[in-house]
Amino acid sequence: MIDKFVPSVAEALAGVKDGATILVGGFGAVGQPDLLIEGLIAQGASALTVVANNAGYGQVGLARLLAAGRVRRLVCSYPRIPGSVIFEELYKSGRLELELVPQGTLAERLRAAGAGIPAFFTPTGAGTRLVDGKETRRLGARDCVLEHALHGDVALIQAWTADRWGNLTYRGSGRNFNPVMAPAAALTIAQVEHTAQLGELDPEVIVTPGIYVDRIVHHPAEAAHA
Amino acid sequence: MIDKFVPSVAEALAGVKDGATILVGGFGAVGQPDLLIEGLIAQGASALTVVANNAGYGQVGLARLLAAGRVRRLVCSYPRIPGSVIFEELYKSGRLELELVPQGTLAERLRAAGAGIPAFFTPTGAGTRLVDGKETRRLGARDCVLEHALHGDVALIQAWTADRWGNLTYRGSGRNFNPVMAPAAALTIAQVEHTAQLGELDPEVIVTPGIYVDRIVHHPAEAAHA
Amino acid sequence: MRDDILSAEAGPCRPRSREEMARRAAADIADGWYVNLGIGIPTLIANHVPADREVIFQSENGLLGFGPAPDEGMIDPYLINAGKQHVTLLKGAALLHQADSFAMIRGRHLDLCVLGAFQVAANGDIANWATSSNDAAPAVGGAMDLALGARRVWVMMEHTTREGEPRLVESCAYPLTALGVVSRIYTNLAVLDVTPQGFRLVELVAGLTAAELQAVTAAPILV
Amino acid sequence: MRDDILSAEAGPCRPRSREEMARRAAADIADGWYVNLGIGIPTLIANHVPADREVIFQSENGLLGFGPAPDEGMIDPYLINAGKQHVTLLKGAALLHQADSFAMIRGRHLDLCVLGAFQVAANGDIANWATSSNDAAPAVGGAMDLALGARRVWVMMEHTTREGEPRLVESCAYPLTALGVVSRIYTNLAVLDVTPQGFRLVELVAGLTAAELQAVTAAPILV
Repeated sequence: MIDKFVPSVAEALAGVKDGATILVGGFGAVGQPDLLIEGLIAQGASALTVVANNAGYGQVGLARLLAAGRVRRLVCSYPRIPGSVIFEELYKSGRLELELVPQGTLAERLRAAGAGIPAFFTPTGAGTRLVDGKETRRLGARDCVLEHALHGDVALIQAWTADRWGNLTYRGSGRNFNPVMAPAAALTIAQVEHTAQLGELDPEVIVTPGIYVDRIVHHPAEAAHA
Repeated sequence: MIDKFVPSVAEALAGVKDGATILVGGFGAVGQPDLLIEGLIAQGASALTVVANNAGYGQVGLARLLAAGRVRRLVCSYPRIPGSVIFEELYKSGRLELELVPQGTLAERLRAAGAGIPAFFTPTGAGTRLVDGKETRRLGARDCVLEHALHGDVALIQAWTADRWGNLTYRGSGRNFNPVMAPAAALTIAQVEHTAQLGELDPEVIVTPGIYVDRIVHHPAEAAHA
Repeated sequence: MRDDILSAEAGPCRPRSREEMARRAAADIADGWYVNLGIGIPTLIANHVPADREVIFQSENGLLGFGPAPDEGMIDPYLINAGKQHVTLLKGAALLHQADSFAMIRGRHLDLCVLGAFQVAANGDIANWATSSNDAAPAVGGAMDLALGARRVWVMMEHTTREGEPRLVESCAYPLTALGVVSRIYTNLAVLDVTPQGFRLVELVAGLTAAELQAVTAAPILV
Repeated sequence: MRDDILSAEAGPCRPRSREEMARRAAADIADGWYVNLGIGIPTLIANHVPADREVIFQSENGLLGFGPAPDEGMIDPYLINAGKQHVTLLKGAALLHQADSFAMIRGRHLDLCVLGAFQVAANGDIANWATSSNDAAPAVGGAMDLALGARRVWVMMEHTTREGEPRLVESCAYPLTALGVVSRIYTNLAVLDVTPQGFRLVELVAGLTAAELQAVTAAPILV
């Protein structure tokens, strides 16, 4: 029988290796897998590459993972937000390598990884310094840049409801990178607010089919705020 | 005020030009915009390029459009199905040009058109005669083929429910190519079984946002079977 | 020189406030358009759409058809826009993940994107994501996708920097966001089109002459 | 030559029926696998999955987790599989459009795809979509995506053509579907693996010797 729920955060994060590439869902404070990031800090893996839209703020979540010195390299579209002091300090002092990627290209590179598309041309960024050194080609009326799929070893995502097959729904703007990252990693771990019995989720409304999810931790908001 | 419903099939098809590329949704008999195909036959445009998974069967729908001599070129993954006599006859007598495309590549080329991706590499078809003459490149461990976005002038699609903004839901396996073609054409026309008031469709369950839909014809199944 | 431009009232120059700039830009948005408003000043435009027009706003983090900020106590913590502000959903709204949202943006489906900018060049180049080529801690977000993807790109910005340096220039000195994409600019002093011949004046604020505008603009303005 | 293969019972050769081939293949499918069954004989496998295993079947037209054919009178005309047969949805099923469905296939998320074939070569090449290079009215469907995309590709087919020509060959004469992808073959006469050294015998049907199998196979079989 398929049952992807695991009883603890520690079991969810088991086996993450030093040097791994970790995809982390979320946009702003919405849809961030905070519990799993804490679990990753406790798990201890280091020399990580982290792929995320933002780089965290204050002293929690991604910022705390950065502060703990676990991240060697960040692939990110918008690391500098109000409160991203830890990122800024690490970056300016040269202790963190940064690959800055336009948000749409970041999303499309992740989507390509999950979809078995090794590379694609996009007009985004052509002629700007963000694509220095990349292959460029005129396609139609526009210069385009060749971008490559961005695979993760592990994806940490957050969702609203899960069943034991790993089917996921989201809430509001909580989708953001989560459904895009789930298919892009070899091991996808989800933290969810709610659980459903198999068959309770309408097949028409499942956003992430269970095939893309390996482990689930049930983490209701009440517990999060405790 | 936005209201994409049109009162007649004739108004829905108005303006389709000779030589246009028409994307036609559906897989097998499910999700086919039969009413709109009939409307296209009546509208009269000819020398069309039709992009569809199948080529119709019997004497209805796409088969009737083919039989009427309106189609110059077919881009298709699986034209030869039981009953596809009209296609086979036209193809064998050289009166119909065929571009055979693997189903996943067809879907991805349409998706690319809607997503502003002019070209992508895919492993599908590499080393087979279907990709003769196409650019090939070794990416990772695999030979890959460069495929280009497939744009339509017009998309004819079928959906389950629509509101006046053009938001669409589908039913069962009726999604197939419909949500992929809607963003890939300059003009997208939908026939739908049901209508909903604005706000009745849950934002979480809309599959095709209205931005991709230009005209809608309400066509309940009862009428279809009359 | 056109009459309607010459006819600007005499009197002291009255630069537009941000709200006035937003109202002026909003007046040019047609019924039924799908619009993305960049972070910063452009977001003010949403408050000024004429009541008889239905305009659908997209936010690149995955909202199509979002509405105004919620009343106190009605906040859904799961509903934020790209600027991380709490918003509501209008009837007819749809939700998207990032790959679908940027497919919508890059795929030329938005009728309009209004962006803030540091500089706009006479050829339509825009620089709006980094202020120097050695930016200590850069961030780009969706700016490049929006600038390239929307059918029309308008810029809304102050006509000069705080130090009085022109923001409308022959060639951008700051790192580019996208090349040749801007078609219209709304500043506190004027509305200008970007044409194949360069900047062209559409409208001056009251009390300003075309010559005065040219004096704070670093590229020729066709009048 | 291994003992377990030599120990095939004596007696007349009893080729497997299609249902028996399907049962034999189903026995090798593990609990929790995501599986696509190609049109034709492979679809029979779904009826033979051992009751203690939960196997999730994908259909490339956009179903994940479909179930058996509906009872008469319970048909939903909107639910068909890739073979255009009416199916049901299991609890836990999810629906997909074609781009998402083939992203799942091409993205190497399926544990297994079982395909029919005209020929399989000793290097794992498969030919299953056209019988000659001048096919009068060709059709390919999802065959190429499935053959390349699944983590494992098994083939289920008769060991020879109706005319007795071998289907397991040194090199495919028919147009290729994909190169070097097949790892296991279930025929009416045997189960074979495709290894770097070529075909390797896993199992013979009762009453058949390895020499007899080799006689109807156009490439060496390692035993």
